[in-house]
Amino acid sequence: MKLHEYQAKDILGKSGITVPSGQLVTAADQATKATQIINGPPWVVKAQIHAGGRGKGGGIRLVQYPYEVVTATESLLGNKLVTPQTGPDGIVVNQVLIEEGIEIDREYYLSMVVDRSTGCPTMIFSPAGGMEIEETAATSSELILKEHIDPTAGWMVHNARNLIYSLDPPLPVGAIRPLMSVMGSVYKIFMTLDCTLVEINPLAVTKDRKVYALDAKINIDDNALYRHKELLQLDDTREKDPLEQMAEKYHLNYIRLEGNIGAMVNGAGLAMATMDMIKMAGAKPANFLDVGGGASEDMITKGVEIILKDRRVKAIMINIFGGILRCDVLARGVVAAARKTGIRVPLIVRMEGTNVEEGRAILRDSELKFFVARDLAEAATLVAKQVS
Amino acid sequence: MKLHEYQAKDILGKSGITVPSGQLVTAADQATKATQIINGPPWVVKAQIHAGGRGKGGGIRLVQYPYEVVTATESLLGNKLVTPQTGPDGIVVNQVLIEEGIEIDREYYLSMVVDRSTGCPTMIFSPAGGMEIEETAATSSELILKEHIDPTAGWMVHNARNLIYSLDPPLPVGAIRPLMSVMGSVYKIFMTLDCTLVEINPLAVTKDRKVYALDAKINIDDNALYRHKELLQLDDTREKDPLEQMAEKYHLNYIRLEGNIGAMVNGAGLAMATMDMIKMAGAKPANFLDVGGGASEDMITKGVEIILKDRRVKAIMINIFGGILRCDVLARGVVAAARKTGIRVPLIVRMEGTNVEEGRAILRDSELKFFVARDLAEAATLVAKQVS
Amino acid sequence: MSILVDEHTRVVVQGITGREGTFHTQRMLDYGTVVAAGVTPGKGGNQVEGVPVFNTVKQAVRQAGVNASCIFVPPPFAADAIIEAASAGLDLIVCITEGIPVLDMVKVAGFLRNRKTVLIGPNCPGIISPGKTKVGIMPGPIHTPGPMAVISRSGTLTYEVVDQLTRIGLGQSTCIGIGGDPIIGTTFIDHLKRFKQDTETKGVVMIGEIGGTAEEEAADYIRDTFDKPVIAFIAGQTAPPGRRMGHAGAIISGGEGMANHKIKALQAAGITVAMDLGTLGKTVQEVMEKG
Amino acid sequence: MSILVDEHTRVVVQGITGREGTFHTQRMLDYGTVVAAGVTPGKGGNQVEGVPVFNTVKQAVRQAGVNASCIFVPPPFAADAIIEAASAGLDLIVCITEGIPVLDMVKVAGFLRNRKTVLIGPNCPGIISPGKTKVGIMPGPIHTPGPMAVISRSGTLTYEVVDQLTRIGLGQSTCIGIGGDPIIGTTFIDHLKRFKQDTETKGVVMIGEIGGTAEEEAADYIRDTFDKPVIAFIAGQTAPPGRRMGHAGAIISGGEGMANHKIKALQAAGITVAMDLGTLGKTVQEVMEKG
Repeated sequence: MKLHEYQAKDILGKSGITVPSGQLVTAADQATKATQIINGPPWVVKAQIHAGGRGKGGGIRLVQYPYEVVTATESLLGNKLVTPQTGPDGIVVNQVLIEEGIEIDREYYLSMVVDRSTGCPTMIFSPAGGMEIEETAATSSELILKEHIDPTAGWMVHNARNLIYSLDPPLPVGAIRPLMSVMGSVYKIFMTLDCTLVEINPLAVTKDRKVYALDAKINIDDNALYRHKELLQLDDTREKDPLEQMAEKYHLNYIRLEGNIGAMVNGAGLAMATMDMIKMAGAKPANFLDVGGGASEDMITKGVEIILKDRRVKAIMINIFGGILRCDVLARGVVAAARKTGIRVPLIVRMEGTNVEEGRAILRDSELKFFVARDLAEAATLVAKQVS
Repeated sequence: MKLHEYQAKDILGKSGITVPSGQLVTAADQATKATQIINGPPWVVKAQIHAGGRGKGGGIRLVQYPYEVVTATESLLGNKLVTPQTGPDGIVVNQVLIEEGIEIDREYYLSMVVDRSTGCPTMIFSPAGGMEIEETAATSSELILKEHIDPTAGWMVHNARNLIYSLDPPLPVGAIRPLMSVMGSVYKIFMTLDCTLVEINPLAVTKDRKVYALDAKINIDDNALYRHKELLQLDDTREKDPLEQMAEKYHLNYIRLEGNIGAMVNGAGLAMATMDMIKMAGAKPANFLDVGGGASEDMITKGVEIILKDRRVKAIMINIFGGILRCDVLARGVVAAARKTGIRVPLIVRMEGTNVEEGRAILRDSELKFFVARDLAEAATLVAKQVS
Repeated sequence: MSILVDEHTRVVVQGITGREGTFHTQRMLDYGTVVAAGVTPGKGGNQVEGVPVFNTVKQAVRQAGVNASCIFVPPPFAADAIIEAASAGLDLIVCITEGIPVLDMVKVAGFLRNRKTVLIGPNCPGIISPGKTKVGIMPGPIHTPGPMAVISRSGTLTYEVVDQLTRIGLGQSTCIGIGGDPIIGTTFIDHLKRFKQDTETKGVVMIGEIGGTAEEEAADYIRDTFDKPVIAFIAGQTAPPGRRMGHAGAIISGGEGMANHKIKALQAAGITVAMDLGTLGKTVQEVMEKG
Repeated sequence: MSILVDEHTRVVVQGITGREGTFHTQRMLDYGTVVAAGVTPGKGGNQVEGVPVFNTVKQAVRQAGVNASCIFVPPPFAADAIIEAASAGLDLIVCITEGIPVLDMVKVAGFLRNRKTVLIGPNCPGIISPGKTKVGIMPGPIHTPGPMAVISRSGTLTYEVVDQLTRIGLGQSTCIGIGGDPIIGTTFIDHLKRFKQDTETKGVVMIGEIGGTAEEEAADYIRDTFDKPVIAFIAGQTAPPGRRMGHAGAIISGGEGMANHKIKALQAAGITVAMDLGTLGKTVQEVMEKG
């Protein structure tokens, strides 16, 4: 789950990290009032969408006059913002954050993630503030400082010192203590809220050695949301694909893609490999759909329905290697979907494993039209043929 | 630092552990009002002193009528209570806790300490509730269940299960969840408040499967008090020896004993060994006093003064093996004490190590009367001679 | 020979009274696995498929002499189950559970570091030494004893590969699903080291996918020290960046974890990478025949 | 030979700019110890007694090649300093600091378990191999090289004993103050195992005190496996129960930790226990002469 900048800043602020004072507005007529409450000029007007790269897409405006705050807000709200991360369609801006402008002396980058190789929460710190960290990694990786936090010890002050005293040129002395405190808070937020990412970029140091979080990202581990009920209300689903939302409701792993071959597979690895095969056969997958190991007949039915709701889909490939998921359950689910909504496109079925004979019999005995592929290679070829 | 029962129960209660409702009274006329607020009969009237074994000393009274609550309170307040742990002089009772009586179905023992051998916080659980754990250890150690908590993992639910499912006869099913929760809270209190002991004894299970902490002890690690300023106000110093309190103020490790030979030593081990030598020479140490490694001249002076405030002291033995503490600093401190208050008893000095010559010279050049011992053996003999 | 498990493996199933626990206990027993105990707190004294149930792993160790665990408990309790099993001194833990919070696994990984207990998974199908024992949920019948080791981040994709191997007559020494989560108990390299020592194993099939850098690290290890043929397959060449493809660990993020990058690293290390899953079995056969 | 330290030991002093840190850095340098670096956060770039000061232990390792640390930082920061030193990969950490909260040491001990770093202390005088190096605060001149190992929970009491040994001509291989706290990095047994392997060491003087059961455990170990003469001394025969005698670890509690019990256990293991500190040196001499 991704939080918006304003939500992330709210969490940082409550943990004692200094953030610019700001106001969230959802209608342009709230903007004038915001300029009266918030220190300025200058003001910063920031589109609240989940995608990054907002600056490059015109989603962040630095303005000097109250009327500019209003016009900037107006031009953002309700319109689509296209950034390097939104895709060409862009995302509709529903909320705008108006903030006081902070005079920056130096900018840094600070984030916390779990490092997969070491299995440790890892703080990343860089003097290349304001830049995307991937960019810094690609162009000047020596500017990226990492500190692995041993989970058996937790955060300790020397972790902060290892990062701060590696800076060259050094951090202004007056900023050392505030930054240490920010780092400790970031760790605490990360661990307490089950984050997968806490990112402050830029982290600004002012002339008077205050340390500000000027932009912030927080992502939460979906698997841990059950113990953070208070965070659920922060989920802004308006940017999500409606089919993906529907799939989520039925506990199906569905991701919508650009192609025209629907795919239903059990197992994430096999699902990815099936997508790859469709591509190699000359077609394009319309979706990733892993129905998982424990799928019920009903989930299979729902899966077929969701695939078909995507009007671009011209054929469906079902690839099941029965393990926990039995082939007969799959077959029954597909037949039920056909009865319920009809299946308007060719269906290519490839099944192996547990109860495969029963599964094939159920399909055979149904009024369903489908192709049975002997193996994966044939399945892919059959699919490509349907759409060529 | 030791907490009183009522203070410990307050902490347990705030952590979600069920404790009997109760009221602290410091004057007998508050007792009647207490009986009106607190469920009863029966009531339990409990003397609040730091020593254990109160039951055996008559410090805990179970009564049936309000007037008995008052008379029990009256008979305790302001009087000395002698228990197996107070010593023959007893301790004055300044506070009494009046509680609702709970009908007990089963009694258990639950505590948490740091196990020195493994270095792990360790939960101790026993079906022998209400008995001193040392007694159980001596008579039926098989009834003592221990669970070491790996500090790198912290408390986990299976720690509770390992204890609870080792009980034979088993815990009543309905009490399992509440007890698990109590155990988790005890661990949390122990770690959060830097305890050296959290003890609930007895931990009672009622017929309706509620779990009550009927008595509670909490000791706090003195070395960690700097990070628990909120606990400092709970320190009831009225039971402490006044000389020990004075020594504490000057950061001197002083413990008052029963003998008549004052001792001043640097280093705890050497101080204990010096006490042992005094005893072997046929005398008795009046105190333990370790002036420590970093003692200043002023601390030495204060140390001599405190030793002399104990009127039983008939001779003083100073045993210094100069390391960090230089012999000349020691000597100057002793001389200053002599000038300030006079030294009315024979002084035996044994010095070795850093700056020993300067130290001896300072003593020699002072108007102080003292004996210099060539070695430890001679020092002990000299001391014993002074008091025989 | 085989690695980590064999006919002496005595399994405790944690979460044995749950739906999946019971189902797969039956399947393991069918396969010949010695399931000597089950654990479900509060259900001690019962039996599941004839297997005695205990309240704690400690009791299962003491009374049933188990040395390996297979964990089916739900995600919120899985970290506790793993640490309980490790604390009880088990040699091997296979955690099937999918959906464990990442920070729970961070804690588990920290706890297990420098301990003797080997954790496979979580979010994995387990481990099987065909003809000897299986500790996990993979379909037994598709496996057959033989010279190929299989290490995989995936479940069904592995079954697919094993099935192809068996059909063309290439049996397996040991097949391990290391799990699809970002933090897992053991990686490709951990098991490659074991297979290096295993005289029965003549070659390794390594099945990776997008996300992380485990395949790249394995490529380095293989180039530098591994002396048996390795055939690799990487799933997710068409996966878009920034999206979690089913497995919590299958995500391209921060420019890291792309299939192409992994394939290049493996090829640069001299490893044959099968590009077509449909003919992977044949590719393995060709490489093994070359020797 | 000697254990743990010798002329190749390169020491970093953590807290070098503090009063005690500076004082003992000078003393160690005087003794011939290679103090190659100091650490005080924020003071990097300075020098103390000619020793370069760094901001972090990592920098000291990288730039001064240190392999051991001597810690003088105040109690609230000591656990951080120990874990910093261990994380930086040092082989040996000597922590002088007294008054560290017990739960801080619980955390440190948990962190160090199964790691290669050896921690001596806290609340200890350190370690010395006479004539080679000292890492700690003991007065150097009372020591002389020779066959006796000394392991002690105490500080000045150890100096007293060493002084007696030196005066009667019994030099020391290595003397270690393991510390007076309830939770310490290494115990009697840890070092006995090392002294067992050390050919220079012909006998061991073990100085215990009330509190805990470390002496009893050592007695068992010595009886079962240690093959050199051991002479023990236990301080605190007159100590009252329930009182902390200076050292945080010197307390008789719960019927555990009494001097008599320790003495009996040691004697039962065939160990000579000196009852009189004044003549301990002589007792050692007699035992060593008997061989």
